[in-house]
Amino acid sequence: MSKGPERPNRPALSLHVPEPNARPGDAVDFSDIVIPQAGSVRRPDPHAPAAETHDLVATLVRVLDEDGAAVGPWDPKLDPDSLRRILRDMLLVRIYDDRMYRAQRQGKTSFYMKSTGEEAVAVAGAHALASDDMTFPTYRQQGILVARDYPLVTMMCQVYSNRGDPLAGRQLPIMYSSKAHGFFTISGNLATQVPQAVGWAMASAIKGDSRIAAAYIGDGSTAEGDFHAACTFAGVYRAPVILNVVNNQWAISSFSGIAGAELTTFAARAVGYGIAGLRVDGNDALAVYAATRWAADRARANLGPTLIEMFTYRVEGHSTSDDPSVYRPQNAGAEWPLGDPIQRLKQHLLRLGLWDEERHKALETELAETVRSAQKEAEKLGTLVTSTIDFPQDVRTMFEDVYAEMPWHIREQQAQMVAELEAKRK
Amino acid sequence: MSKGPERPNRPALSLHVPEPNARPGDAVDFSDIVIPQAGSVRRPDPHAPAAETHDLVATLVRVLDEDGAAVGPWDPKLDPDSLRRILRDMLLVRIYDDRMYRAQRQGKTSFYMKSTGEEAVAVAGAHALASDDMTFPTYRQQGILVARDYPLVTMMCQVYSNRGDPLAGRQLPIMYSSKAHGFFTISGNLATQVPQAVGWAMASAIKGDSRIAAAYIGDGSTAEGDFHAACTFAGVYRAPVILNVVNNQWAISSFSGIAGAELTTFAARAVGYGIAGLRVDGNDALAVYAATRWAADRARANLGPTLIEMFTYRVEGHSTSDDPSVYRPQNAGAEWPLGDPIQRLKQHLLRLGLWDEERHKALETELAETVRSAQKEAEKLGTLVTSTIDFPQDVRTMFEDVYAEMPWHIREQQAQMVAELEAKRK
Amino acid sequence: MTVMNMIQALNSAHDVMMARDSNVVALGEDIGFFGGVFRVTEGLQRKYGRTRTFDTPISENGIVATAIGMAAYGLRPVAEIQFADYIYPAFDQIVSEAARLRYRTAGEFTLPLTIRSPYGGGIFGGQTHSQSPEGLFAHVAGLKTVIPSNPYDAKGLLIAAIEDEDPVLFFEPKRIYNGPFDGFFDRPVTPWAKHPKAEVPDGHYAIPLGKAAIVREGEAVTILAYGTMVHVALATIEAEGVDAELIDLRTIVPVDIETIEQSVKKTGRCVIVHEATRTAGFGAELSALVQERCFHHLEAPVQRATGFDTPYPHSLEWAYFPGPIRIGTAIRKALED
Amino acid sequence: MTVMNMIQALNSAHDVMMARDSNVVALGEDIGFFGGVFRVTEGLQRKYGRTRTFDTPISENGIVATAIGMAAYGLRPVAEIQFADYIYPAFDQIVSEAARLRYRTAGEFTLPLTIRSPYGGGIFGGQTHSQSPEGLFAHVAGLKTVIPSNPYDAKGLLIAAIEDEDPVLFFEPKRIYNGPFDGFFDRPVTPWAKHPKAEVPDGHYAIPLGKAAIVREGEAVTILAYGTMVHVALATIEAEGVDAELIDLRTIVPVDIETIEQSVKKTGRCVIVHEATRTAGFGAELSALVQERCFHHLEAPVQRATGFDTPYPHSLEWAYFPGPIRIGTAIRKALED
Ligand SMILES: Cc1ncc(C[n+]2csc(CCOP(=O)(O)OP(=O)(O)O)c2C)c(N)n1
Ligand SMILES: Cc1ncc(C[n+]2csc(CCOP(=O)(O)OP(=O)(O)O)c2C)c(N)n1
Ligand SMILES: [Mg+2]
Ligand SMILES: [Mg+2]
Repeated sequence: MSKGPERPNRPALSLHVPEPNARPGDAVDFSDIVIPQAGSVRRPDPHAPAAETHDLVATLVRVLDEDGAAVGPWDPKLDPDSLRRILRDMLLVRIYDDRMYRAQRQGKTSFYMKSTGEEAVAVAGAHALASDDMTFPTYRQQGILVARDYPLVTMMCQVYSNRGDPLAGRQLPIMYSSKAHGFFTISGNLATQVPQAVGWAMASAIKGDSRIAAAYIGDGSTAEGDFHAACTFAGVYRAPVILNVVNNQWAISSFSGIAGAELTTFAARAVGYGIAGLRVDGNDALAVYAATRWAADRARANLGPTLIEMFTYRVEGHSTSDDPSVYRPQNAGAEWPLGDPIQRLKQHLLRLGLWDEERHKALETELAETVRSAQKEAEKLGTLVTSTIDFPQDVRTMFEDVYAEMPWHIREQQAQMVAELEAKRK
Repeated sequence: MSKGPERPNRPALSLHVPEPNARPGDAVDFSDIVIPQAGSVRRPDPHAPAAETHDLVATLVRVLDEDGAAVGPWDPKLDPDSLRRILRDMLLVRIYDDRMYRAQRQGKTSFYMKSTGEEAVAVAGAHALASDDMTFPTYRQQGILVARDYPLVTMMCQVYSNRGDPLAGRQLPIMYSSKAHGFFTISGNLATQVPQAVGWAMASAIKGDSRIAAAYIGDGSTAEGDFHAACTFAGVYRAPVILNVVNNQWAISSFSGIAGAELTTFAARAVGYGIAGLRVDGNDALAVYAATRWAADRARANLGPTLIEMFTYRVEGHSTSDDPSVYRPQNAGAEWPLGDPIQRLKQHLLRLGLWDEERHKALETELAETVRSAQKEAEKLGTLVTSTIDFPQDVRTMFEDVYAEMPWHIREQQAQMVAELEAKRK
Repeated sequence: MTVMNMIQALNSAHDVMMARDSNVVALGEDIGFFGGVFRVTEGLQRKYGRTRTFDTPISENGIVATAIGMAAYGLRPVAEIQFADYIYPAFDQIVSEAARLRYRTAGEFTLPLTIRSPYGGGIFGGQTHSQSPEGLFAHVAGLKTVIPSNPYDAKGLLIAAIEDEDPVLFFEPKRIYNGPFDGFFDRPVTPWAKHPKAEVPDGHYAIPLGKAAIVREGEAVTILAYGTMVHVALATIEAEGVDAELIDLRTIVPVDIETIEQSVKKTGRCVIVHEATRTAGFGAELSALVQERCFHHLEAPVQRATGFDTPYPHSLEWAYFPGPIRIGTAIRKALED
Repeated sequence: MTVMNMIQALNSAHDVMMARDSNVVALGEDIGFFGGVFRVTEGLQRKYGRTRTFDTPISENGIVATAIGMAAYGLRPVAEIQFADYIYPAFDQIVSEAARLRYRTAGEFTLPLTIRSPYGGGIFGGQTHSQSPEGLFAHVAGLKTVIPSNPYDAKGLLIAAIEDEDPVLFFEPKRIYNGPFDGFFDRPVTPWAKHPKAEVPDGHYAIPLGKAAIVREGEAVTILAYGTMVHVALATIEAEGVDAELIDLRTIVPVDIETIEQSVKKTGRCVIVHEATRTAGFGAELSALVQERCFHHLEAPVQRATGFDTPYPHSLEWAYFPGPIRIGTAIRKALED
């Protein structure tokens, strides 16, 4: 191998490996985060050519200002009930997350993932869609289920893999699925759902249906080939789909620079594919709502996909298996300059006189109670069993749904399993 | 499934499927091709931030004007010998292609692919690189081998899969490989070489080497996940690599609209990844040279990758297995408005008085003779045998190079094959 | 009844299903206006419109992923992968998604998805136009894998695959698209016209998945094959003059174990033939199944006649291809002792 | 000598090789500063710098593709795929590129590339953190596949893999990273400390690829296993009180046929154990090989004790896992008649 030195006229190359600006022990440093004034970003006509959105990929659509006022062209002007509903759903998600996180720590299940700080992305986004639009979420959009009134007890049963789990205990906790609620089955394989969402949207268009699709993907996962396929197909066929990149700036221990954030925004990918793109303050429920509605209107008008970067921050660990304090400063989440989505919407409601501290306290207590009683209900149906053979599910169910009809070899294996269990029971 | 009609308030969606503006029987229509004046596009400093190139992705870097004059900031100002060498190499590639195409038609091999009309991309690009820079080509960059003086006879032996084939007859014709000539083994699987080129470039940077890599990919192949991986990794690690998208506007029977060209240029992908991007008249050898050199200088300065769209046209069929007249107008190639790369460089040389028709004729005759005699040489070593067992290679070689050392099971199979052959010979 | 080659039969299967069910759509590289590099989808776009038969970007991953989304919506997509050698970029979507969707949702989402792809050698396509990847998919629970060997089966099996509620991989032996190939590459090729199985009904009919066909009854040895190899095996049987029973598996997962077991228990000997590389190929599973279930009937070791554990070399195609000599040798071994 | 668990042993293998050879680099998701989700690469970035151990974007395809480019340049990359369940996006680069590069260039380009990945169940990771895909790679000519079962072997085999001139898939049984697991999930887990194979030399040593280890000698039946299953099989042998010979394959391709043949010819009986789904798994190849080569010595059908042909269900993990009962049943069957 020839080295630089051998060619004095050609300098030696060196590899650049991105590194975050703060590691454990360092002070948190968000000084590089550029935050435009709320209300300062123009709102193009949803029917405008994609190119007219391309200056928006380098800024941030924001509605709620520092004082909680809704300002500028993106203000969705929601009615009081809608505002309170979104606040309530976000609060419920957070309380639910805390509860289930604790349940995992108590050994009631194997795994859990919170969406703390990212509640607005799922909740406000879901409320901006029609209830029958199809969502293709990641494991951090449990807020969609809450916004669509999916039963808490059933969510918990899934987390516990118990007798009430509609997925028969087959999926890892938080990998919910509900066709009835327009919530596509969550995959353990990152990014796969995004081109599937595009295909679903293409099918809706092929059939002359009016439902659109909304896909979600994390910043880190945008590196997968699936994301590229999704953007390519969505653009080529003008699929009625919203591609949400939830940029919470971390992928387990890797900061978003490893996914390309040192170079440009994730919203900028839209420019590369020639599709509409928006970059949104993901902790601003009203901005999330407005951008989602904008993209939905565009899709319904047959003008194709919109890529929306929801700029937010992963306040807690990646999952119950993760301890962020070993790779980033302790209190990073608390210092995130764009604040907390729940606090910000609450402040807005307070400012409008549509809310007060008492009602907030009361709501918190009520929701905590709702979650607590749901948990009781769910636990009546069992929690995850890991060290006995008193399985929550009948072992025979393990062999069902591999195919519509059970083929001979799986039937033989089912019989074998039943025999094993009898042997074990003796 | 709910259909549009059931929701009068929501319009029925419909799917957009791109379709070229002319099919067989229609008149060729290139009216939508926007061609900026040669010399009209500015040339940023190769050390400038990537963003300063992003207006260039929507135009065309052109040097040779309609009269064959080299104009504007991108003129590489090549000396007469270099100009004549590039002309000669392009001419040789074309004559070689014609010859090998005919050889396939004569049944001397199974398959062939021409690069007619695209010779400048490979030839001028190769001359703009250092001879030891590593190229990761597709099957349409045979011009790189010619530019790097790879023996014609050896190329032909590969096409014939004969005894002189350095690849032991294992690869489909035109899938050349030569480490010594910085020509990475061509893969039958599209796009795979592009992220490999990025990895090679990363390795060069890791080792403090000074060699850079240049990858090539077709317009259609940019849809593969490999292309996304290449752009992502190249950007993140600022790999010293040039990513050439050779947009000849067709992918077998699919026009570039199926790859996304209705929406934006392929060069625009650079904007999405935040890397440098250029869009170049691929039939203008001087523009190709200048853009390649610009990107090479940038890479050598550790400023990372450049994505270059080489805008050209596939004048002939995809391969010997293809008949373009069934999916596009007959004479499409001849009418391509950006002309023929050989004619254009010839015109430039004539204009400068560095060339004349006699010398051109003489060169054509000389190169035709070179190719003819090379073919004689090559055919002495055999042509592809398809219907006898007089294989060009010793069958035992079939089992070599699967691993560095032959494991027991392959050795057993080798013995079995030898026995089979003896049986067959009787 | 019309005499069809395999391409025409497969085209007819699409046509019949697209006419019967507006949810059937076809997608893939070059399959629209052009009708596919092997012309299997010729005329469908003209007949059913551009939104039901269309070209895709060159992304096998995107083809399968979007087809999964379409199937989850309620369509019955038929996706073409231009060559089986190019199915690997879609491998994750097939094995992690398509294969598991019904299971992980306890039946809430299902995938009536067919993935068609030409496979196998014999056309001097070199390493990347000749592969037989069926064994890889056989290992993945949730997938069915079908491989026809003649026009009649091709149409009936493809219709069954499209009507199936689960994802089906449908591999088409490209070497016999235009005529049966008996493995004697030095002899002239015969067209399908001369073959009884080229008589294909014009309308709808389905051949159930999971059912093998006994191509030739015999007492001396059982030969298990599928795709192109059915014809090569038959020619070898005749050349060797052995009273072999030849079984065309047609579906490899789920495999028709009854037919296999009955035959081997009758003959006491078994030869397995496939073109794919030998190690951990589907022939290994067949060998394991046969010896597990017929052990006490076996009079000789189950033999495998397969492709070698190397890539498919361009110039040595016929040395790689498991032709009459390799199969004949295996048969003779199976008949020894 | 130091007592190490498998994670420490694997980390030590990296350390030794990176110190010896500046061409050895490690890449993968979260492997840099963090040291990997299972901490196998902990401390390497600090010690060898960010350009020799670094995080990658979440693209398994990109990880393997760039590693191939690095290896073609002359480096010896060690790529981590965070879970074997996530190796499929890289499948094309592995089987179409890495496996064939030497062959298609007649040795001009070679790939000293190691792809490491934790595999297997036993940690309640559900369908997508529990898979055993080794059988898929065993079918692809040009790849070697290695699976260690203890710290000593893990280090020696990983060093051999990194030093190997060809691409090696190195699957690490994640269930036994921290301690051997005998399959009795209702008993307390034991740490590696108590296990003789936890005594690991601190320096360089290599265990040749393609060589199995006889874990326990016996006369009654031969048991073939690898990875976690070696420990489960051993515990079962003890529980059943049979005089079984237990062979830890360690490398599945190329497999150590001599050791297998010798043993089965001695015992006349054979049981194959793996966690992967049964159909067309590597057990099928082993079964086929054994009956092809030891047919006249076999006194009973070769048995397979494996995972079932379903995805790995979260809550029924222990029903899926091939534990002592399933293996015991197979052993008893093999000892019948
Ligand atoms: C294909 C695949 N590769 C790797 C993983 C392991 N993994 C699970 S989550 C995760 C990080 C994802 O980060 P991001 O996309 O930013 O989503 P976030 O967790 O931040 O919401 C990784 C690498 C996986 N689940 N699937
Ligand atoms: C992964 C893969 N998919 C499909 C093919 C079949 N195929 C060979 S060339 C080709 C078209 C490529 O078009 P483009 O990338 O524009 O390159 P061009 O032929 O125009 O130079 C296709 C689809 C392949 N070789 N590899
Ligand atoms: Mg993230
Ligand atoms: Mg092209």
